[in-house]
Amino acid sequence: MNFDIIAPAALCAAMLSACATPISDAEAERAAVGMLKASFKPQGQAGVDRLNQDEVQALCSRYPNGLPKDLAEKLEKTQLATIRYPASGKLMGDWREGERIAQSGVGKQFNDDPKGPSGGNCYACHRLSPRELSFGTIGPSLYQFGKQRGTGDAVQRYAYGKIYNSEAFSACSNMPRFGHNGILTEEQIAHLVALLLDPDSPVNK
Amino acid sequence: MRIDRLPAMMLAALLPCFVAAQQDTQKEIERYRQLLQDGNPSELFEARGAEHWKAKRGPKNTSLEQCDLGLGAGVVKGAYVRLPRYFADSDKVEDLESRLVTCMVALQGLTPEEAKRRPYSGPGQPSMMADLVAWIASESRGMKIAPPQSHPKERLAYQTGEKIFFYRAGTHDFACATCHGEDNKRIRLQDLPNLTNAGDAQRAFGSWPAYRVSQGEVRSMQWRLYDCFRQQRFPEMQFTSDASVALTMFLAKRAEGGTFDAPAIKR
Amino acid sequence: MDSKRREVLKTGGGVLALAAVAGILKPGEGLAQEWNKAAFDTKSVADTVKALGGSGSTPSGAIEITAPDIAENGAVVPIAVESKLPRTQAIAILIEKNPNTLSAEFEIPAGTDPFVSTRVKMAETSNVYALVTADGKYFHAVKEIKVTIGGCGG
Amino acid sequence: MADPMRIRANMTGDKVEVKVLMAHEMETGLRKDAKGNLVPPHFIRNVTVTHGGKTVLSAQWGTSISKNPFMHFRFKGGKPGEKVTISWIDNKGDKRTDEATIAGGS
Repeated sequence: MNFDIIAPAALCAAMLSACATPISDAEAERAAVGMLKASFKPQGQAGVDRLNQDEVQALCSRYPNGLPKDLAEKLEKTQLATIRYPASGKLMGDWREGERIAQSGVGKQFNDDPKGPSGGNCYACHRLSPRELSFGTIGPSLYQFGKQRGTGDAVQRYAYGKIYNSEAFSACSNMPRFGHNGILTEEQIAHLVALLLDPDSPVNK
Repeated sequence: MRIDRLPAMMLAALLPCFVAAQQDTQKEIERYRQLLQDGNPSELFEARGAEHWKAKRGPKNTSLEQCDLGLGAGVVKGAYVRLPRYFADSDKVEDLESRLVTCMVALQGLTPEEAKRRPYSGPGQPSMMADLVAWIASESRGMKIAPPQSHPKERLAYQTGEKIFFYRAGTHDFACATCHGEDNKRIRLQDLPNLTNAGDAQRAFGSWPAYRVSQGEVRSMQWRLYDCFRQQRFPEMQFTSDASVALTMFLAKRAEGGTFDAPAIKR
Repeated sequence: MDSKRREVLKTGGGVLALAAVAGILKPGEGLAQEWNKAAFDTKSVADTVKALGGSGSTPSGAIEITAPDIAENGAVVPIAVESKLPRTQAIAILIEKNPNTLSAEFEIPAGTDPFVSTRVKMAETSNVYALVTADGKYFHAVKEIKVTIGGCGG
Repeated sequence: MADPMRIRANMTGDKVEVKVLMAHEMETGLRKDAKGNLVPPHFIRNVTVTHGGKTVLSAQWGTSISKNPFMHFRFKGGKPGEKVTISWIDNKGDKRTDEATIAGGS
């Protein structure tokens, strides 16, 4: 992806005469933000405030090829501190519920019912149960995730934490921060942990 | 008749050898796509679009036949692959849809709101805009994608479009690049073009507008961006907005040199 | 019944052509309007066969269904049926798990290939039957087509 | 009124290969609109193809034929320059007839 950033410059070299980049990178960033805010309108549950970036979003947008190591470590540390485990201490729910959540892609879109529960849409990016042929590959396969790792406390806490805030473990991950950003409830995340870890879950068959 | 279910059960039993199964799935999806190529209902939309172009409309009771899509008044052939571009009369970079709005206002006397009234079609509700886009795009079939970059505003559009492509926001932290920044990825069973890679960008940009069989409608690039942003959990992208045109410029430029082969037929 | 109906249609077609030449008819008028409501209301393969006039049907290797094993979208599933049975008179497409089983029936007059290709909607993964009437008897082939969930999920 | 069909009729060997696209919603009666109301069924029920006054294919369709239907078949006895006429009528009585000239073969 380095190529992308270089491309306009390479183009300039090739077209010496008429090709000065109109504005600097920082100016382009400001122009893009201004343009975005003028180009969208509130709809349903999605206000234009959704275009405001938090620290993670701003940093990850600025470094599309990956954060420098020091920034990445710092970001992971601050995000790790955001993870809230359930007061009940129960990290594993029902894998059947988890499967339903993993299949559902609704929630938080401007045309979605804001009162209805959101899905996790896990199958969009991950292989889970082998019964589902239609799975994506943006994320790694999670087939036999629990079979390989067991159901120990540490594994449960990792799985819960990763779903709650993926940025805590991998800066600028493509995976949404389901707990941190209020997409899924504590209970829903626990159901997904069960889908991943429960020996009876089809994921581990 | 029950015997016929056996192969399916055997397939299920074999699934743990999932590499083979996955390849079979991909192969069959590819076959599905091949079988659809025979007849593209986009033709029905294109035929309507060609009529709309010639139809007198608006307070000035004028057709769009004198609309300048960038290659001179009334030139449709090859116009799509040279858009977006800068237009002196509007002093803006415009894609096909925004240019059509400009022409409907200038030539036909419509208000911008009237011109943008139904940008996308729905069941039983055809869209004149979508039909026009389908037809005009079809008049560039087989040509090379070549958006101009000579005017400073065209280069600015590219530069800001690139920033928008990588802009992460919303409840899910998604940017365009989340799904379209790496090679050989897919969402569910749909291949995701890496739009930063020339080959993928050429194939992707070169296949829109497209007849979506899942919706039974021809969808334009504006619609493609609108619906991507919806699924990114962004607010609603306004039709022909500056951000949409800048992003289209970025994508068109990434696809430069590719052969335009649209309207295509897709899931 | 089949041959009688074809006779009617033949005559109808002839009349239509003549009338069109004479400029009497507006487009579409005079079109055969017989539609087998009972057959299209059926909810099972067995009932559809009965409603189409058969008492049952026999599996046949001489019927070929060309369709993908997996459909990327259920709204449009391409299906072609070719019969190598002598005196094929009709080809019907049945989708077992759709709300209504019968999707289409094509009458094949002599001189027309016993082949037809179209696109159907499938509500879910299902067996698809090609039911062929040949020499007054009923035969079928079957193929399972899986319908997948696609796209970004919303 | 319904939009025209797109018909291709080409000689392949001694047969005429016909491919047709029809503009039609093919509503099942099971779909809900934006307000949650069921949209009534609206679908093509009969299709008739004639050549030289003779019916070369007739079809009855239900609601599960895809939106903007496509159909492909072959018949013997046609020659380049002759006409193929296709008509459809739907459950509301809307109808459409179009014709195409048979093109020389491949």
